[in-house]
Amino acid sequence: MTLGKTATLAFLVILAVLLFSAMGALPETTDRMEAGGPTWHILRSAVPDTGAVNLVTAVLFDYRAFDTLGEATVIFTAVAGVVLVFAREAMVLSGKGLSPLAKKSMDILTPFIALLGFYVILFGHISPGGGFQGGVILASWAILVVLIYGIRTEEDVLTGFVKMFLESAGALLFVALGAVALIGGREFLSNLAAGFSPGDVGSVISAGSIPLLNVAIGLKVASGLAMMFVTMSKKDGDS
Amino acid sequence: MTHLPILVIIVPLVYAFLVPLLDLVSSRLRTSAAAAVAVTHLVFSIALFIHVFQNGTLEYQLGGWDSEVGIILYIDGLAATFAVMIALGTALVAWYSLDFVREGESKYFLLLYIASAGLSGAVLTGDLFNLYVFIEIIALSGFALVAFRRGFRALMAAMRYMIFTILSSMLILLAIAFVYATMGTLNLGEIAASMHQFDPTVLKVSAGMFLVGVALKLAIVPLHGWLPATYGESSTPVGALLAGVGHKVPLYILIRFLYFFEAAAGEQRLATILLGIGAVTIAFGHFMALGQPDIRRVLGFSSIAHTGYMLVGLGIGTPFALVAVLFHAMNHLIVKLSAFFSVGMLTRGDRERATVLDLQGRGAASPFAGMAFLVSTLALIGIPPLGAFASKWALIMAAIRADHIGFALLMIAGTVVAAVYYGRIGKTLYISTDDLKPDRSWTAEGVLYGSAAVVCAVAFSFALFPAANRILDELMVFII
Amino acid sequence: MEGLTFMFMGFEVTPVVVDSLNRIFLLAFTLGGAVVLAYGYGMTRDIKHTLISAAYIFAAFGCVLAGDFFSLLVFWELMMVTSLVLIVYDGRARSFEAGFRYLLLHVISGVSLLLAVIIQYVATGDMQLAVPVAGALPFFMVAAGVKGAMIPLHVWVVDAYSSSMPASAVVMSAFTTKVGVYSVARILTGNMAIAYMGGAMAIFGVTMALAQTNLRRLLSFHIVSQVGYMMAGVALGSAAGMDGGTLHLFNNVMYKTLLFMVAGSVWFRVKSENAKKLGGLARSMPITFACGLVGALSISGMPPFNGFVSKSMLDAAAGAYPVLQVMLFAAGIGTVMSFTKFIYYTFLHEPAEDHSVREAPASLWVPMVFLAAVCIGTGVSYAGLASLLPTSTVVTVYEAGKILKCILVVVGGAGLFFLIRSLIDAFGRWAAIEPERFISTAVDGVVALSRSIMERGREEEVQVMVVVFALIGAIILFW
Amino acid sequence: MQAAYLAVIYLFCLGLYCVVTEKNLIKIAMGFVIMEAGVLLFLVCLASFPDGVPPIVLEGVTSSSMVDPIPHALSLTAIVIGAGTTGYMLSLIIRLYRQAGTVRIDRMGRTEQ
Repeated sequence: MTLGKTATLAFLVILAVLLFSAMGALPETTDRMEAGGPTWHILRSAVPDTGAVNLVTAVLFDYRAFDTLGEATVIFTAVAGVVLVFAREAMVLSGKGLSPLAKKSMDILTPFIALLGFYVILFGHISPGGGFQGGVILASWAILVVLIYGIRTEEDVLTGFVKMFLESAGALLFVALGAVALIGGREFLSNLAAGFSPGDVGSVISAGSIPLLNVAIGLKVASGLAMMFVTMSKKDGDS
Repeated sequence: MTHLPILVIIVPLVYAFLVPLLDLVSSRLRTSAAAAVAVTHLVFSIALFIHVFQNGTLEYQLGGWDSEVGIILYIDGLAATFAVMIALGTALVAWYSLDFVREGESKYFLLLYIASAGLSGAVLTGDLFNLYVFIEIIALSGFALVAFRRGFRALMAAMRYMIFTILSSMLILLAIAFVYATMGTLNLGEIAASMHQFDPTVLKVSAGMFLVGVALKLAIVPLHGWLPATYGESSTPVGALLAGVGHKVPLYILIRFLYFFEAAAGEQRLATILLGIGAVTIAFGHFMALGQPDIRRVLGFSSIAHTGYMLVGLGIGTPFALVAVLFHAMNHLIVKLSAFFSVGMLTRGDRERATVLDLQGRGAASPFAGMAFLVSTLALIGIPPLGAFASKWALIMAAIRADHIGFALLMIAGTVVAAVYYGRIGKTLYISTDDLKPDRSWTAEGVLYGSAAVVCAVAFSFALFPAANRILDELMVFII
Repeated sequence: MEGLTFMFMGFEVTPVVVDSLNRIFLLAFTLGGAVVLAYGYGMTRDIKHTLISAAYIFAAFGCVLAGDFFSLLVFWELMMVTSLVLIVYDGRARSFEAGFRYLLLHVISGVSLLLAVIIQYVATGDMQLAVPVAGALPFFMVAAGVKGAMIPLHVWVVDAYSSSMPASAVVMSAFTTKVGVYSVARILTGNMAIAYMGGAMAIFGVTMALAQTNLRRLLSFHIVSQVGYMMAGVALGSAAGMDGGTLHLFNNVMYKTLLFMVAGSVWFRVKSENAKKLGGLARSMPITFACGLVGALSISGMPPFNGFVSKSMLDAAAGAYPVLQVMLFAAGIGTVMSFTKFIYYTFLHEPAEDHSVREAPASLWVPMVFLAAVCIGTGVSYAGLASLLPTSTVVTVYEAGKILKCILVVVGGAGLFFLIRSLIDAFGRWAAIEPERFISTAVDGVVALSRSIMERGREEEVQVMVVVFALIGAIILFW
Repeated sequence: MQAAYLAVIYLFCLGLYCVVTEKNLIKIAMGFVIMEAGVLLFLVCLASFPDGVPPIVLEGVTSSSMVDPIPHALSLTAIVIGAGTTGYMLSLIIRLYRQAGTVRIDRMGRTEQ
């Protein structure tokens, strides 16, 4: 153990003590929630405000939808960055994939994974789940396909237009849904106020634009994570 | 008119999202759209500035939710000023890049405009967590841009930049969590209004983490470790973007959160802290710039030193000092851009490394780029009639008015050291070497957009001098 | 003060003011400027060089015309930049080395003036050219000291004027130091420390000049010496001192420019400036020789040349300060000795090498002859010029005692030179150090130190570890 | 709740220690992920209280018994941001590894010279 490590450790102990004392001095969660502020408001009037039963989804896709747009941007940027870093590298041409047994199992699993993914995305506003979670499930499906069938499959599928669609479609859909409100003279990303139908609260078709935004984010997250994985499994073309 | 704030953010963002689509159509369309978007972004920012200037502070409620539940964009004088600076800087960088980017490098503009949207968003937002999201957008596009096109060393630099920046983001996120745990809200205005709710321990710990997070991004000594490699190894327009424009956002955050640090430390002690680290930063930045072999690294360390000037200005704390800091930030933005651009032209469109010795005699071979570089360095030293002279003047005046003669001396001593290292570079650039004939294969003048951007930046740095008085006066009314 | 006034940066700026003090400067600069531009173009045939020279002269005019501190500062910096371009114009490594040191010293001068002006402004609330407040005084002294070549800030004079191309040296010799004198006359007058500094400069300059063999180094040290005379005069603050100092400045611009032109013409034909290698040029370059002789006699204070008039006035002004008077007198003898050396080695001495050269071309000798005529004319009839001096005192200098004293000094000085020639040569070998090299060495040392720290600081883990320490540090700072 | 805070601090400091002292880039990336996990756990702790129920409006659930939905939303956003950043970082590491033949940053520095 070097001097630097020892010193770091000592300082981290001090930091831990400081953090702990600060955390001990925080107000109780219930006190904070009762004191008013956004939480108080959301817990009481989110359903009439947004039409979403799942309040986390209401916050993510309505009250704080702008954060969500930002984070779709982060995924978009990360994909672009990864593609850029691997720009000079070529696909592996010899990826043969796993055994036929695994491929067969995958064939059977595919509809179930996809179904689960789409369910989690589409029911995000009335039950636990949403665009992120469902998107990740769909991405895991894509990754499984690449692992089991070999990367060559993906290369066959990922032609120019599909690639572009996967990169941009989700984010563009999100912005477009937000911009609908601008046409009606409302603020960007307005939901019910911009004329989206609240529908029948608690059913699948409800909560205005929230399910659509969920789809956009699901598309973005699924394609983004899958793209990153595929791109990273490319191999150095030079050697 | 009412949607201006969101348009400033959304316009470059939508362009970035559209780049893959435009790429399928034609690269020419992509490039001309890039120019159009840069101009639109700038026009919207200026319109927003004028609107705020005439009608006062503006709030934009995203999704129609007011500041109590939703995210708002909050644009006061400070934010509008920074928004214009950022739009202007990114527009110049985009302009310079139009013929820097080659065929098939569409990702460059994509990342540049995401950075542009992130930078604008970070200064316009009125929500703490939204600010974090934009900081991450800036950071991620920055990593990708640093690694753009250049080789192994650039990847190393991007890696190092990444380690420091993610550390800073983590600290800021933890501090934000503390703020939310105390306040129950993320709206900046409401946080500022109810600072008394903070338990002193929580306040000090979270302010400490927040300050270190911002200091990492500002590259304040001793947290500057990422900066020289990042500026030195990245492509020229990327270096310009990071040094000139990217540098302004953490500065904005620091100014915006001064009240927060003041509540944590007390007015007197905060001034001492800022003055102390400012002085160390000035001295260290100028001293280290002396020994750098690479011009872009020299410019990077000079950025550190200029950050020190701004910190000292904030530490002095008078309204005039704050205005001087803002004015200096404007000048620094323009001058850094023109300096980086001209270095890019001296290295023949970024094809070569920019060590001083590699560029021996290059000033005479590319007279245009050489002149632009000399003017930029004169501005960095602070020679009239360049805008940076006026802002240096204002900063020193602020120091002397507040009886901080020591800091005034430090600033002018820094100027002398800057003259030494820029003088050494200028000497090497222009010293006549027999084997160097004027270069006709790639003359700086051959690059149309790049040189136009340099001319524009240099013209700005001249124009800021006669406008200095007006700007200082207006800012005084506008911001304070 | 009257002049063009407008508001800038929140205060009144008056860039153009003409009053009793600066009119003699303006006259000297106009005459000198016209002549050096003609000569410089004649020598280089390079319009770019002439334009930069013109910009430089414009900046010098700006400094002298400035009606407030801010304009003074702006033109001060502008003059620094333009003269720097003139120094490095030929692109040789040697010029760049000299230019770099020039930049360093003059940036110090510029920022000192900046700081001084701001302190003055904050203390008094306006930008009027006035006696500095106590806090600003040292910075004004440094600023004027660099421009005015006070010891030990004089190194740039010798360095820059002997290293740059001759045409640039001719252009610059007339202006930069004179602006330093002007700033002393305008704001630091009545300061005895500067007056004695002037006396010291006068002696030091001639002593060092005596040791030089390079013509332009010799002449450059004489600039230090002559500026010392002027400083002594204007810093005394009395009417006689002010008049004597400014008149000496006018005369000096004439004959010192003339002498630089002579050296430049010699270089133009022979391509050498080493006094030991020249010689015998009186025969082949008679006009240049005649002009050189006029210049030498003027600077030595021989009646009826113009140097005699101003030196006599300065001598009278220093009458109340015997130490200063003796200093100036001693410097006078040294001047004669070193110019005997200049004329003797260049024109009269048996040539060490064979120089079969022609007379300098007309574009060079016409300006020289013109200046020589001015030197004699203003020496014989100085009354008109004296009426332009700050206090317009017309003193009689053509008195038998004064004339005799000056002639004795000239003859005695010349005799003394031949008497102790071998001693001077020995001194020359000993004093051949070039102090400007120390500046370069010091700068290189600091740069090397910075570089070594940079190379040690490459370890990533140390840099990241700092974050943790800074974190604790920041929290503790807030506590 | 205090125990959960201890876990937060442990994760955060462990990650920070890892980032600061490790020279293996993969481990540095892991350090960041651990740090982030700490912060996310903190956010979730801030939302919850004893006997809180998920913030989904159903029959028979009062609003006062629901946990705070905002930190959940924040942590979801932070997770995705973290995923993007980590993904990019790993891709950089892969590139560096292919060029330098090592993932240790101190040895790469030597290749750089």
